[in-house]
Amino acid sequence: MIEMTRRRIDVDAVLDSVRRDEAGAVVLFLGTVRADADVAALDYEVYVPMAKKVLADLAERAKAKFGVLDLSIAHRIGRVPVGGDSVAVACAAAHRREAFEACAWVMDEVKRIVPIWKSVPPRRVRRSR
Amino acid sequence: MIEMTRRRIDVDAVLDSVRRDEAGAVVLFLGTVRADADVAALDYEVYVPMAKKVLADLAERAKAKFGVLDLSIAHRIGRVPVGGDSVAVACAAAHRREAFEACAWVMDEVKRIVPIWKSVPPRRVRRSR
Amino acid sequence: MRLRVMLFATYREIADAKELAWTAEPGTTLGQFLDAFLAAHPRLAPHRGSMLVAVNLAVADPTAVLHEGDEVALLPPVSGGCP
Amino acid sequence: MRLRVMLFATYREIADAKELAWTAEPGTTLGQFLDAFLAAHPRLAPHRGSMLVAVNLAVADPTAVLHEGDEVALLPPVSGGCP
Repeated sequence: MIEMTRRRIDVDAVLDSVRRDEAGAVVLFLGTVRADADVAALDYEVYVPMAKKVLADLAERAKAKFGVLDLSIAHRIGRVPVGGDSVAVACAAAHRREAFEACAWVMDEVKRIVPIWKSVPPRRVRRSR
Repeated sequence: MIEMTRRRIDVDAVLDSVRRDEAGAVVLFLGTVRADADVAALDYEVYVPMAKKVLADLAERAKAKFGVLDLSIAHRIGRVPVGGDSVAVACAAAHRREAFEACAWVMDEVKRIVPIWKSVPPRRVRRSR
Repeated sequence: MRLRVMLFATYREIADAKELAWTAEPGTTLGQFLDAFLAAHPRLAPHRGSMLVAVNLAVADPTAVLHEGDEVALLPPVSGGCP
Repeated sequence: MRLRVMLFATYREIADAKELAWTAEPGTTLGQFLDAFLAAHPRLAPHRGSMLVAVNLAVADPTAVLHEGDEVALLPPVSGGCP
């Protein structure tokens, strides 16, 4: 499952999409918007058709490289408040080592090659009267 | 959150128990009962008071060792069917690397030092007639 | 031939446009297109070194020959995922 | 003094009991208790090498001195978590 969404990421759906009876391990990574100084939210801009293509290719390469059973990636588009999930990567494998490795590798690649850009939304200027 | 439970592990509750505004990464590990030959379920026997104590200590050591924000562990007791979650470890951290490392380390330790034993339940003998 | 030029993030802000139409001679390469396009948008030119360019959703080399209707995307360094 | 002896997994099956009462002289060490207990349950004796022993929920050394009411647990090699 590869999903780019303007709505809240459905973590259970992402997990369920990789579950298999042959799996002994499922690893989920959630990237969450951190409360850094002056950050109340982040905006994610996505080149959607290319991002979907690159992520689908990334999932296939991860399956081949680490021998994992299935791998899903969901990424938010638009504004995500502090504490919200911006990205979810779930991976199922027969054993835990390859599930951890595939999940970590995919996140490194997401940050490296997927056409997604984040920015801190400008603060609204409050006018005094 | 340290939990030993006879019921289905509530994965959302485990995740929510570690979420923090200061976190940029949450890693979840699920150990699932794999459909190996002749396995329809696994039985988990637990020395409950000692397991709780060892897991609580493990969570504290992981927080200190990897500098992660919070870490929760839930483990099933009793029979878990193929596809079911036997253990969940969730970890929140400012950055993803320490979240992955802490989660993987905790699972290694769970298998090494926590008084839990799994066994394949005996098959019921079917009588003809 | 006509091309669609897609701009994202800082490039979109600099050019103040998400998408621009561009006309080039048949047989133009991606490199030749970029020379002309950045000459017409000089505020984007300083970013050429860190710019990734995709044609029809795939990263392409400057030697790639463009075709009628191609979607050329100018991509700033990406920054998806977690903070 | 009285001790509670807890047995798990394969040890529980071998001894056919989850919990046994045991009486020992005050001042008995964990090592001395084990010598006596395994002599009384010879089918458990071959497992002594891989047996972990906990007193009151913490792994203890054979030199530890036992006290009235202590909970002594004989633990086979653990195998929790995923398959």
